[in-house]
Amino acid sequence: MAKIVAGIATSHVPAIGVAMDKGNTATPYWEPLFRGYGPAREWLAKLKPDAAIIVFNDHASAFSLQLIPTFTIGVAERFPIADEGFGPRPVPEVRGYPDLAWHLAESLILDEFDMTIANEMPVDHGLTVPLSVTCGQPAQWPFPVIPLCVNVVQYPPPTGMRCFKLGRAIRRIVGEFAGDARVVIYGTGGMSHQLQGERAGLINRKFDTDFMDGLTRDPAALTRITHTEYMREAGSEGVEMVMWHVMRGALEDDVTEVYRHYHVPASNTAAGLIILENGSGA
Amino acid sequence: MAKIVAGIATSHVPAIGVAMDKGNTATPYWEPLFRGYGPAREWLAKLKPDAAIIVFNDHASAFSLQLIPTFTIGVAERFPIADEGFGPRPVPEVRGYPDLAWHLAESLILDEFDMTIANEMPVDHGLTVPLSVTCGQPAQWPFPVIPLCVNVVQYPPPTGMRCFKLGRAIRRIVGEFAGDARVVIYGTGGMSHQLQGERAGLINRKFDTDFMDGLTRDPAALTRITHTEYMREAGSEGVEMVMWHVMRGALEDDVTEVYRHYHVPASNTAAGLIILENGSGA
Amino acid sequence: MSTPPDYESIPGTYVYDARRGRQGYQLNMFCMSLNKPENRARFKADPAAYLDGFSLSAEQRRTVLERDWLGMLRVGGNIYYTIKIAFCDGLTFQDVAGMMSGVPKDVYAKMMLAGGRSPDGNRFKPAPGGTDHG
Amino acid sequence: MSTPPDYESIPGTYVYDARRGRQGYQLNMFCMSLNKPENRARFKADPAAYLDGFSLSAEQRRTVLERDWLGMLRVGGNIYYTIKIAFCDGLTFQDVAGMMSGVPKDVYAKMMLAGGRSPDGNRFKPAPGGTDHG
Ligand SMILES: [Fe+3]
Ligand SMILES: [Fe+3]
Repeated sequence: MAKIVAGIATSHVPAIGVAMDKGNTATPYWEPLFRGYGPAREWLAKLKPDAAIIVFNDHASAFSLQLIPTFTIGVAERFPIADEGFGPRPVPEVRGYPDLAWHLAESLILDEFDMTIANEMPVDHGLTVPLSVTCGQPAQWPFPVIPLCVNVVQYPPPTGMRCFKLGRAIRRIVGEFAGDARVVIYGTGGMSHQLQGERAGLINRKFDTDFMDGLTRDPAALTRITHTEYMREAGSEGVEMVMWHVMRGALEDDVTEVYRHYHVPASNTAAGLIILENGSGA
Repeated sequence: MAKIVAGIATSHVPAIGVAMDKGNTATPYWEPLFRGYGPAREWLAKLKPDAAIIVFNDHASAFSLQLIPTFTIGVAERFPIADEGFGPRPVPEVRGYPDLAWHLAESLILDEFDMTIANEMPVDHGLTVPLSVTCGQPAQWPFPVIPLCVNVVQYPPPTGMRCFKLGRAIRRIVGEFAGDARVVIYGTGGMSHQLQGERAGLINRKFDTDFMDGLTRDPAALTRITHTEYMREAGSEGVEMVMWHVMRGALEDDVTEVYRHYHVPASNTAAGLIILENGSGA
Repeated sequence: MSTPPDYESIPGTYVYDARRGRQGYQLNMFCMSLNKPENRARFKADPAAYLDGFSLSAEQRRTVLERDWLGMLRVGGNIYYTIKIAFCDGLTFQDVAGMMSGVPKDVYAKMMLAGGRSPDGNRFKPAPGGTDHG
Repeated sequence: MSTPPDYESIPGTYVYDARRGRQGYQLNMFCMSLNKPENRARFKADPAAYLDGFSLSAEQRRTVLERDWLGMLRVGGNIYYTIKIAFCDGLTFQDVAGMMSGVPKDVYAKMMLAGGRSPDGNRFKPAPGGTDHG
């Protein structure tokens, strides 16, 4: 049976992708951030997962306001890199995993998750920056990806609780999939950031730290954070953190934090990364 | 407070719309069907609802396989008539009801329904035929409409139980809406029909009759019908009947059947219509 | 994923599930393009040239050009999509249903007027694994 | 619907909710069109003519032509959309954030390097109805 073996959560700041694409990762501004990504890359290279589920949000790239799905699962063979307004990122196309993606789509719908199924979907920095951060700059991404896109652009996004329940269902459904694929799940977005308005630039280190602490110890408590609390405490775009709950829900109740990195600033954002493995550790 | 005052379920066979648009409703083939629609029109004209929620499915008109949402709610000011492949039906454009539609969209998502929000959506016979059947051929439709589109084209559609729960949530959320709008809800599609394959033309009068009986008496039992049972017993396209559960869920537990009409055939389909009012009757 | 879905036991029925969704995507997206009148005109004027704009398999292409309605379903066609080809030909759902079930138009029409195809004897494939208790 | 949503108490923040979704639809769909390089070229070449292709209000049009980033939010702009105008100008998210918060670029950059804007004092609007307990 297939299995979700670990989870990663990471911010997906577009400027991080630009820094990599332009070769600026060693500048004084970026070096401290990228230094912290090294251990995550080593961990992932050692884990060698067979596939990844990447929970992310689209930023007016694949979806416009014409049609705003809450949860979209990509079932295609490949996902092209989106042009978000300044040309597509120079990174490899993303290979899909239709067998598992369709299995998830079908089972989730029968399990009362009202998924949107995407047979075509360009993917933007929300998905590609986490790949870059954790895989570097290979000629091909090392594993196929199932994109799971969450609306956070039009209020309201799904609640943290709903996202957590989606993760729980994903855990079970992946476990029912024939074969022995070892799957890693990414939660992306966050941490605290506000891109808009007079309050732009808000960063709440304490909120972010408590959130990362809680993710291991008491994820159920975290699911009770309301949208207004995210926006008030962690900035209007900090609400992207709901996507981390999908990742956490897909892991076992007991997890071990194996790595954490937190750096301010990445452009307007507090960049966080955390790695969780199933089980309460050695 | 606004309120859902009654529910109608009706088949939405495209040929019924064509018969009306071409003025063929008095032919020997069509007369028995349309005779039965008369009392429904009179009932609705007397009810004079302020608005309608119409649960329907799109038939490769607004949505292609590129992106397949399970539940879509239309929040636009107006919905144009779709060209389904033979020109748009010559019926009035459908006026929307953005205030209530947005209220529903927002509350449903916070209530853990993973809605897709549509700011633009042409509507096809799935929505317009039920309007024609119940309103005739006015120059303008008599009330604004909230289109609620359910995927039944790509397997799997949402389960009957999920649809019933959606109806329950709609009932509560409409009741929280300021103002005193009296809303009617339509479930559309069905009854037994199979449009495809060597088994095309399947009609199961007993299944349809039992389904209509159960809708009043024991809707919870009906929600346990599986997709395979619908397809086996009522034809592959008979699975459209899941949409009737949304209507039933939006009514009170006790309802009275005030009218029923059933006729075979309308093209390949058993055409059914049922009207339910809240309360156990006089 | 390993055991066939239970709806596979229904005879003469092509459920548009994941497998067919993957197989038929291009074919159905071609059909979707026929929602636009200018595309219908181009398809009618030169079907083969119009189909060149889509990546159909040879067999998908054949079924479209030969109007093999049942064949289309077998290569991933979805009836809500393939019917748009029939609309181009001036055919109705009932015309196509008759052709798919392999009987003349008037025979099919009579069956419908007599109450439609009975579910009795049509619930399960006759093969091992299913018996009709209808 | 009758009581204002609780997030209205957050200062300097324009939550893209139903109200703004209705107000800003055309403005944001114009921004969406800038995902295509040919549209970016047309917009850069003649902004006013390009905007004629969209039904913006006079005030929405003004905010775009004058690059009034904060003004755009007040007439229904969504930052994920309006930033595409900034990309056309060669600006970054941080450039625009500085302009929206009304400080010079280097002042904003220094604030971010020093750990960002503190939530303390920035949780609630000072007006009646909210006090900052941060
Ligand atoms: Fe983001
Ligand atoms: Fe239908």
